[in-house]
Amino acid sequence: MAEEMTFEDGGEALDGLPIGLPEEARLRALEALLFAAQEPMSQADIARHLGELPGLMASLRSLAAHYAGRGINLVERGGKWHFQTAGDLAHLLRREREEPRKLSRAAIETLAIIAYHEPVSRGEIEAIRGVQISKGTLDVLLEAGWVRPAGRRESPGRPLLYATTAGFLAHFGLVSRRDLPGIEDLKAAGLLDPVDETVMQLALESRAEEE
Amino acid sequence: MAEEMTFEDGGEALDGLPIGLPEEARLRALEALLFAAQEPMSQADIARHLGELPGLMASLRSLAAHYAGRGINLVERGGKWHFQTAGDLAHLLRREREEPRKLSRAAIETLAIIAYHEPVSRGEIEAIRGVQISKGTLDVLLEAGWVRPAGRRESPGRPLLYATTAGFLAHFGLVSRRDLPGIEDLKAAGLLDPVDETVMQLALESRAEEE
Amino acid sequence: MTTASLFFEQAPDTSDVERLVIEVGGWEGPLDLLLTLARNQKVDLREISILALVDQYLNFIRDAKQLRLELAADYLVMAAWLAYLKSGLLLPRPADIDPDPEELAMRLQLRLQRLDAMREAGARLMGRDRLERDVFLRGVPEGVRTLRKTAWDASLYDLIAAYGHLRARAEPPVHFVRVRNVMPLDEAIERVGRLVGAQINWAEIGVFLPADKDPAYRRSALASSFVAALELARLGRVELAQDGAFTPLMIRKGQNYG
Repeated sequence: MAEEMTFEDGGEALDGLPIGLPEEARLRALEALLFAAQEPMSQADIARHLGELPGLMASLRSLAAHYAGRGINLVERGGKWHFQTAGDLAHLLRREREEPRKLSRAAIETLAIIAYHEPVSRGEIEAIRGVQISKGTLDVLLEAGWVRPAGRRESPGRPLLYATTAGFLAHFGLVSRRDLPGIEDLKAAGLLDPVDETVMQLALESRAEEE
Repeated sequence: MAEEMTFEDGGEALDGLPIGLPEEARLRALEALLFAAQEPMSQADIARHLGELPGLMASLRSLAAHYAGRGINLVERGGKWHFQTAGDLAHLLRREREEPRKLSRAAIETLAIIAYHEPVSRGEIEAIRGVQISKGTLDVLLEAGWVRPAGRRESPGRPLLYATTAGFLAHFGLVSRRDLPGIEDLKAAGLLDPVDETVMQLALESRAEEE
Repeated sequence: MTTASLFFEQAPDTSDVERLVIEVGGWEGPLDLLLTLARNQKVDLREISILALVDQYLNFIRDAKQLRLELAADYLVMAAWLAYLKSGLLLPRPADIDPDPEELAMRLQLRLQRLDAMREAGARLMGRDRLERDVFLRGVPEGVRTLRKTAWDASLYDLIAAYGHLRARAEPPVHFVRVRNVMPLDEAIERVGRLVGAQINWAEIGVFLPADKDPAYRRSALASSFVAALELARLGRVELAQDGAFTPLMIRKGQNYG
């Protein structure tokens, strides 16, 4: 807990002296703040309460290391930090909790496609799934706060694009999108390449006749 | 974290063997349970989740000891346990942020009139300024702690009077109101010269931008 | 939905497919059906036999028709496309046929792999420790708040300047015109006429200006002297010459003047 700290953002600490709070007091303050917070906090959020702290990242990591293996853990999700219970204790805690929303198969696949391909248009999602997305599917994901509109693609029709949110990372316990299971392998296998129009043709030919 | 534990409520642990979960796992579970709980938990509440645990009190005390001196503490109140942030860090959770703001021209003029003429009624202030004062103007001065109600004038309508405060003197670096420059001083300093309204406005604006 | 999960958990063989015909409504489109059939081959998706897959699909559709199930149009379109693909793959053909059926088969295979990858990714996501299902946030966080307090900013100067301004506004305004040190035109005409009167040769107009330290007065004298020179030239008392714009203005006594 009282480890030596390493200043990452050198400038402010050139003289080798910690600025502001001593490290132990700083960790206590961080701990209290993150414990009390209702929302995960970014480094900027933390600085708003504790002031600018050189080496804040190192302190956060030090605190996270202290809690590793305990019943509660300090985790980073999409650049924001929060405390949560350890995953392996789920069975002890679950009973009085209600299940989070149950997703349809279509919604799960759509969410996976957005997460692995983002930003991605509705047309591209449909091309991968080979079927049109029904009305409610994207709504459910938007409402859950896992998916957000992320601009438009500058191509004919300027289709709206979708991407995942920090809430998505937090919910599924991902530090960042790089953490998505198997994403590197899928990328290497070319399975996440932009959807090629000619590949889409298969679906489009059939769809065109329906419409 | 893996301290040796001492069983205080001997009975259940007479044989010297912990029953059920190993102690470390038990502390983790307790920690997670109390962290996620919606309200403080009694030993009976805890047992409903974790099963009957001999020596539970000792475990709770052990956990409380682990958190003593940290940013969060495990505390017992009326037989119920809960986590709370350390009392001495409460100020971090309710951070007051001072946002400097320039007083409006109406407010500074009103304040000047009160300072030079106190005690003075609202009607008199309006007569000097030649315009009505909005309610917000006096509120701002009252809230800033520079102006206080100072009784009523014994005249028709018994108007409320306003005067400046010690906070006013402190803020403006005055020992007393007599330190305010008099009319002759103002004249000598060129402050009573007829001022072109637009030039005045420009000057105020440029000062505001500088800051 | 139940159809799908049944399939995934049991990895059914072909006999299961027939049982499942009844629940065709549960498929998420023809590609989904194709993928399930492909998985029945129990080989890596990269190694499936497209021809066998096409047969499986076409059989499935035929069976469904026999059972008089309503099949959405896109299932039939896919069947037609697969039948075309099959004939392309089997029949001898010219080398330059476009699109190349082998290429089409490969694309179909890639699409199945992509969908399969995403389906699996979705399952893995759902199986993670999820917030408020497996891991929990603090039950009753105290919350952190930032109370914004306004620090009013005003200096003593602002205060007294405001008061001075108020008082000044209250007094009747009196305007003063400051006396400026200028050379009136009359004086300039008299002066230039007198000085040039003796001047036979060209001289720059500047030499007739008074030597005065006040730059404002020098500017005024220059302007007045220039106008005076024009007036005197009009009367024929002086002559003016200038080579070009902004070059020195030269002046001398009028040659035809007394």
